[in-house]
Amino acid sequence: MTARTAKMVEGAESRISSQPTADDLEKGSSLWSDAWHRLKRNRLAMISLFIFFGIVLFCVIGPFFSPHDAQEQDLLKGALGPSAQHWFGTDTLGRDLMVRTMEGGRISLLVGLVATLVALAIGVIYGATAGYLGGRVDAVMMRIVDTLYALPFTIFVILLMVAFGRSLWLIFVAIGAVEWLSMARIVRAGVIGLKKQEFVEAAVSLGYSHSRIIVRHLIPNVLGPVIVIATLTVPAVMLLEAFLSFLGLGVQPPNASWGVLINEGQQNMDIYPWLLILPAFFFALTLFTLNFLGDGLRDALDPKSSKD
Amino acid sequence: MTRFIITRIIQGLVVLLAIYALTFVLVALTPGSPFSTERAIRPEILAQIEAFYGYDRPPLERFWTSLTNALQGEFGPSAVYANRSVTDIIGEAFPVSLMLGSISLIVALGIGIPAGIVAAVKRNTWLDYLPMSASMVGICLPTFVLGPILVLIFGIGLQILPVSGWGAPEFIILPAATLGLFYAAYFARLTRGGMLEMLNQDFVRTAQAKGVPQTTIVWKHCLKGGLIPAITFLGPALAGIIAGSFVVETIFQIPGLGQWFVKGALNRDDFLILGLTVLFAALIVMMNLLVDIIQVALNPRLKYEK
Amino acid sequence: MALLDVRSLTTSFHLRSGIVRAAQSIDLSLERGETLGIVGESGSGKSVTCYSIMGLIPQPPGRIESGEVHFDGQDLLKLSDEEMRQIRGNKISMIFQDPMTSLNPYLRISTQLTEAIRVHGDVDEKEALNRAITALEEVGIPDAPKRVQSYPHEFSGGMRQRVMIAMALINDPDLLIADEPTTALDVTVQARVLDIIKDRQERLGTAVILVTHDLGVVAGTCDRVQVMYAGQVVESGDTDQIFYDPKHAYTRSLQKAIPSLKAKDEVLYTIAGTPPDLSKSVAGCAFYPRCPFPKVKEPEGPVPELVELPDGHCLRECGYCDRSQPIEEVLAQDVEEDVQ
Amino acid sequence: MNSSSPASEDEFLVLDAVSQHFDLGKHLFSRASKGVVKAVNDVSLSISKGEILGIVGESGCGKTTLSRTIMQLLRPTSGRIFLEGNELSALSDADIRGQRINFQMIFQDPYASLNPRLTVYTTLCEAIRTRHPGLKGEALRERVVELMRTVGLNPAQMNRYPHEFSGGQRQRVAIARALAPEPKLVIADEPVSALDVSIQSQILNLLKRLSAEMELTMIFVSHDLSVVRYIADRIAVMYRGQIIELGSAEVIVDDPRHIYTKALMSAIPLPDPRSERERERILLEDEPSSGDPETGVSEGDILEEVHPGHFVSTRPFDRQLKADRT
Repeated sequence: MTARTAKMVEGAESRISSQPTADDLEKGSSLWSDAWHRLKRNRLAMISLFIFFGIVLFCVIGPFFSPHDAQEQDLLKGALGPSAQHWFGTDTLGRDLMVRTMEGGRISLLVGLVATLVALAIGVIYGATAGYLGGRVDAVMMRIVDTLYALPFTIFVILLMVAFGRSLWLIFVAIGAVEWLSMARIVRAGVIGLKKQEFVEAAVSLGYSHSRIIVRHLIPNVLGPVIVIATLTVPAVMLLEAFLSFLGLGVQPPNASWGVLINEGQQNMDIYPWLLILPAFFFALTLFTLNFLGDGLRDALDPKSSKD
Repeated sequence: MTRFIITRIIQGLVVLLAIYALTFVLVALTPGSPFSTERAIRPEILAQIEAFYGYDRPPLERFWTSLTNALQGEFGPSAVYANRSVTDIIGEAFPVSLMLGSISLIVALGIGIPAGIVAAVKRNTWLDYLPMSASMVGICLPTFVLGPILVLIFGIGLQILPVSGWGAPEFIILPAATLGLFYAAYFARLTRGGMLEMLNQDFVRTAQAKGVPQTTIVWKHCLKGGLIPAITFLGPALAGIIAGSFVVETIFQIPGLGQWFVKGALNRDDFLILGLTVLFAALIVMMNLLVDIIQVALNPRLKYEK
Repeated sequence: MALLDVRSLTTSFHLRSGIVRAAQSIDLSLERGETLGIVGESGSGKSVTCYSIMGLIPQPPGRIESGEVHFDGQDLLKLSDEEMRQIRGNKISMIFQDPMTSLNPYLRISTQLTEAIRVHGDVDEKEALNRAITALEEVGIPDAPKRVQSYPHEFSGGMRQRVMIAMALINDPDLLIADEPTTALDVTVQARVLDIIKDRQERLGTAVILVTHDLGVVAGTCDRVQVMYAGQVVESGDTDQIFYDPKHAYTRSLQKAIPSLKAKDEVLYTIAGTPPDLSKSVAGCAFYPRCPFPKVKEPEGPVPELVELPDGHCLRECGYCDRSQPIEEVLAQDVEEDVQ
Repeated sequence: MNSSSPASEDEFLVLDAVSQHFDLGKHLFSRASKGVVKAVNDVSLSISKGEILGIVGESGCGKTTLSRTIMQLLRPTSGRIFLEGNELSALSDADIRGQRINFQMIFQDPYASLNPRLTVYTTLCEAIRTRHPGLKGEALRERVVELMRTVGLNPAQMNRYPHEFSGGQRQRVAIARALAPEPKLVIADEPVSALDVSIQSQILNLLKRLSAEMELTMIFVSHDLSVVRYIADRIAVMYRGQIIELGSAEVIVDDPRHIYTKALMSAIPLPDPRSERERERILLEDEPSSGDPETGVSEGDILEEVHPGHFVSTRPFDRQLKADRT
């Protein structure tokens, strides 16, 4: 529904659920439950949600059920195609590709999750501070973000990895430190929008404390966009990690992430194409589901902003 | 307007200086020196080499020398590739990367923006669903996945395009497609969003009420505003294409700056890293400046304020 | 023959949450040079009616289900998109509620005005510009030759609405549809803008449909009035009939429920409840649940037809309530009564 | 000439030369000030207990800024505000917070003034507890039910969320929330202008009844003189940050003295075709459009009392009568 149609039928729309029905205590439906209902109706997003959980289970629990070990090498079985014994085949060192894909997925997903949390923490605190304080502090803080936005960040992550060694922890922090920018912008915009809302002014007029206003009136209302951007940050983070790993600057052997597997696969793809295709498929599928889920969440949590 | 441009140029120079300093610090913080990693060298020879490259001086002095040299376009010798100066390497590899980068950007804009416009105008028809589904796939296929897949299909499978190398025009097709298509997907989504926002504005209804034909509404009334999100993304897109070139040049064995940067990073080639980082940063800063100017030129309201 | 003759026009919006019947079986007619006021609250279908006439209903989700719109001998609903486009802005023009968003912020006023001329006639740029300047002068914009080169954000709200009027009237249309043209403006500015519309109308002989929620605006500007409620016309007649001899329960209640400067008595009556949900079908009478008159029987069956009385006063006459008492006696004076 | 200030110290609410100025900041290079907007300029007023004061004016006249200043949502740039002799403008932010239960506000937009994530019950409980922190359980619930009944809401709907109500009902919730701390002063900022005409009268009558029953003092801010005239005992007309005329509602409507009030009055459309046809309109020249924000009505002597209780500004007025047609 376009904004204009919304305007035309506005009276009717807003009244749809407004008729008093029963005298006994009615149960209200919160915005969260409404959003959940909307999300459930979005078939694409729900399918993505199921596939994503499937991939997570596959990677997290999968290795326990596999007869093979990710490190177990057998050069004699080097680079065999998919078979009954090795469903995904083996790599050039004879390692079972399915277990390696699972364990690579663990690391990729872990990086995605942890680095997003790092970005979330920095972004929310920074953005909320700028938005809540406003004025000159806000202007300076956002100018900094604008300047940082214009920087070649990937290059800095590479330099950081070079300078401080290639540990998993550094990957979390380095990527998190890059991805917080859009988060901060969105949180700030949300907080500023909310601050102008009359219900926040009403809360001030009622003499509520700062902490009460923040916890009860600001945070729950800015949570929607934060959930959406966090969902969309996970694939962005995974992309960056895979990029680093592909260049040999990310996760180091014997650990592997999907990026490492794709790199290994690409080196021998003319002879052993499954080594590239299978990890790449899981990686792309994960990004796919997360992006669709993020879009679905945006439509569900903020129906007005949906683009169509 | 001129004042605005001058302010932005000064800001850009400050940013570049900061980047130079930051890169210098990061490189200097890296444990050891570029020469300690190789085979065992006798300490006195190592000291000689380090003295040759100026590594025996205090850091601040080194920074000053390197900065003044850099301002004269001299980034020092490559520490790993003996007898090659960083400036030589840039002079040789930059045209290659520039060619690859600009063709990729043209691919990205040339496919992304028209696709986004069509999708927005033909909203909720197959002309919307098809490009948008394609762009969703594109966003999930980063360069290091798309590149090998394209090679697999066109290079190894169909054997119609070369797998790697550089020189003739056919060599550029796969790398440029790899780099460009990913950003074409982004531009398509941004353009669609921007155009839809414009098409939903009240002034479009006014134009319709005046009897303005739909094509004029799209081109004359909506395009300027609708392109703003895509134009804003030009800066990040250039940064992304530079980063992507690291991957693409590695996959396709292209002798561009990206490959040199990766080699430099893996081998701790300090001067090379420093020189290339500053070059990349300068390109991005210039692109951002251009974006700012285009934005002000497109939006009369901003023009009025500046 | 009437300039505009709309017969049983029905427009609905097919949304995920249901079908919203925004305008139901609308009849209206308008002579050349006449001013018709359409009054109603938000969601009463008054804007949807105008957009349907203009062919500006976004489809989907909107759909014109049935009806005829005869304008100057043609049924507009049967025209092709291209034929309709040639009528819009040329024979029928429209101005909108919010002057701040109705002009394109990216284009100069001159571009937007000359465009209106040039899409409908083979006029060269220079002559179009001269006509644009004249049009601005006619709506009282000072220093028009210079101001025509400005961008919309350099004008105040009232000035922008004047530009909109100039643009709408630039091709000397037969019909001007004004959708809440002064709602977003201050009262003093509103008075000026209404004066300008009236003045231009008198000189050009344009027929005007003025859509508003403000009975005061109607009283001062319109020859005839059509009252809408819940997507239907409930009553229509000439202005004096509607104001001094209202017949429908809604019109009568509404007049008692608006505060007036002149009303000396201190009583403001209220209409209980809220307008109905248009996505649910209504039996009998849409106003029945809120009607203050004693209810005689349960409403059922289709909504009664609009009946024309001998003096031209039209009314949707229903027999579900007893309207013999004066309105003052039946209307609620206090709020509590509408709770249960 | 009986010139006196309309403010007297012992009244319920007293504004003494209250101003609210906004600094537009400085230019980047020249460091010259971009100017000061005098949104409220030197306003003195007093309101007695139980009275309803209407404030009317067109957009940008400062009426909303004035109400937010009285509410201490904006602290005045200069001037003093007393509530029952207590100088609010002198209190620290923390002390103000303790005082807020005594003065409450009803906002314009019922769609924005309620937290969409809280049920009516939670919203009202929070507000009730500001006055009675210890109240809980059944007693608290009873108070919520009572409040909802008072404003004409069905208590069975207390667990609903704001978006499940219509605009008029939401405004009732907002009124209930403002009444929950048992305030002495309520400021209603355009409380009916976002509502449909048939709903407006419901809310107007509710406010009028509540103020009578609870002996509330109310400031009713609106751009609509007809609405203000219906509800207010006295009316203050604001123009460019200042009060230009003040008097009882009847006097302002029937015998306006200031040229701006007259023009405003004559521009209001009457729902009466015959008198509309006959009335004469007083037209003012357009406001200088791209005016310097600093030019307000020039400073000068304040209000002159033309009749007992009827004050008119003596400051020179910067807009001319429009010469042409009436």
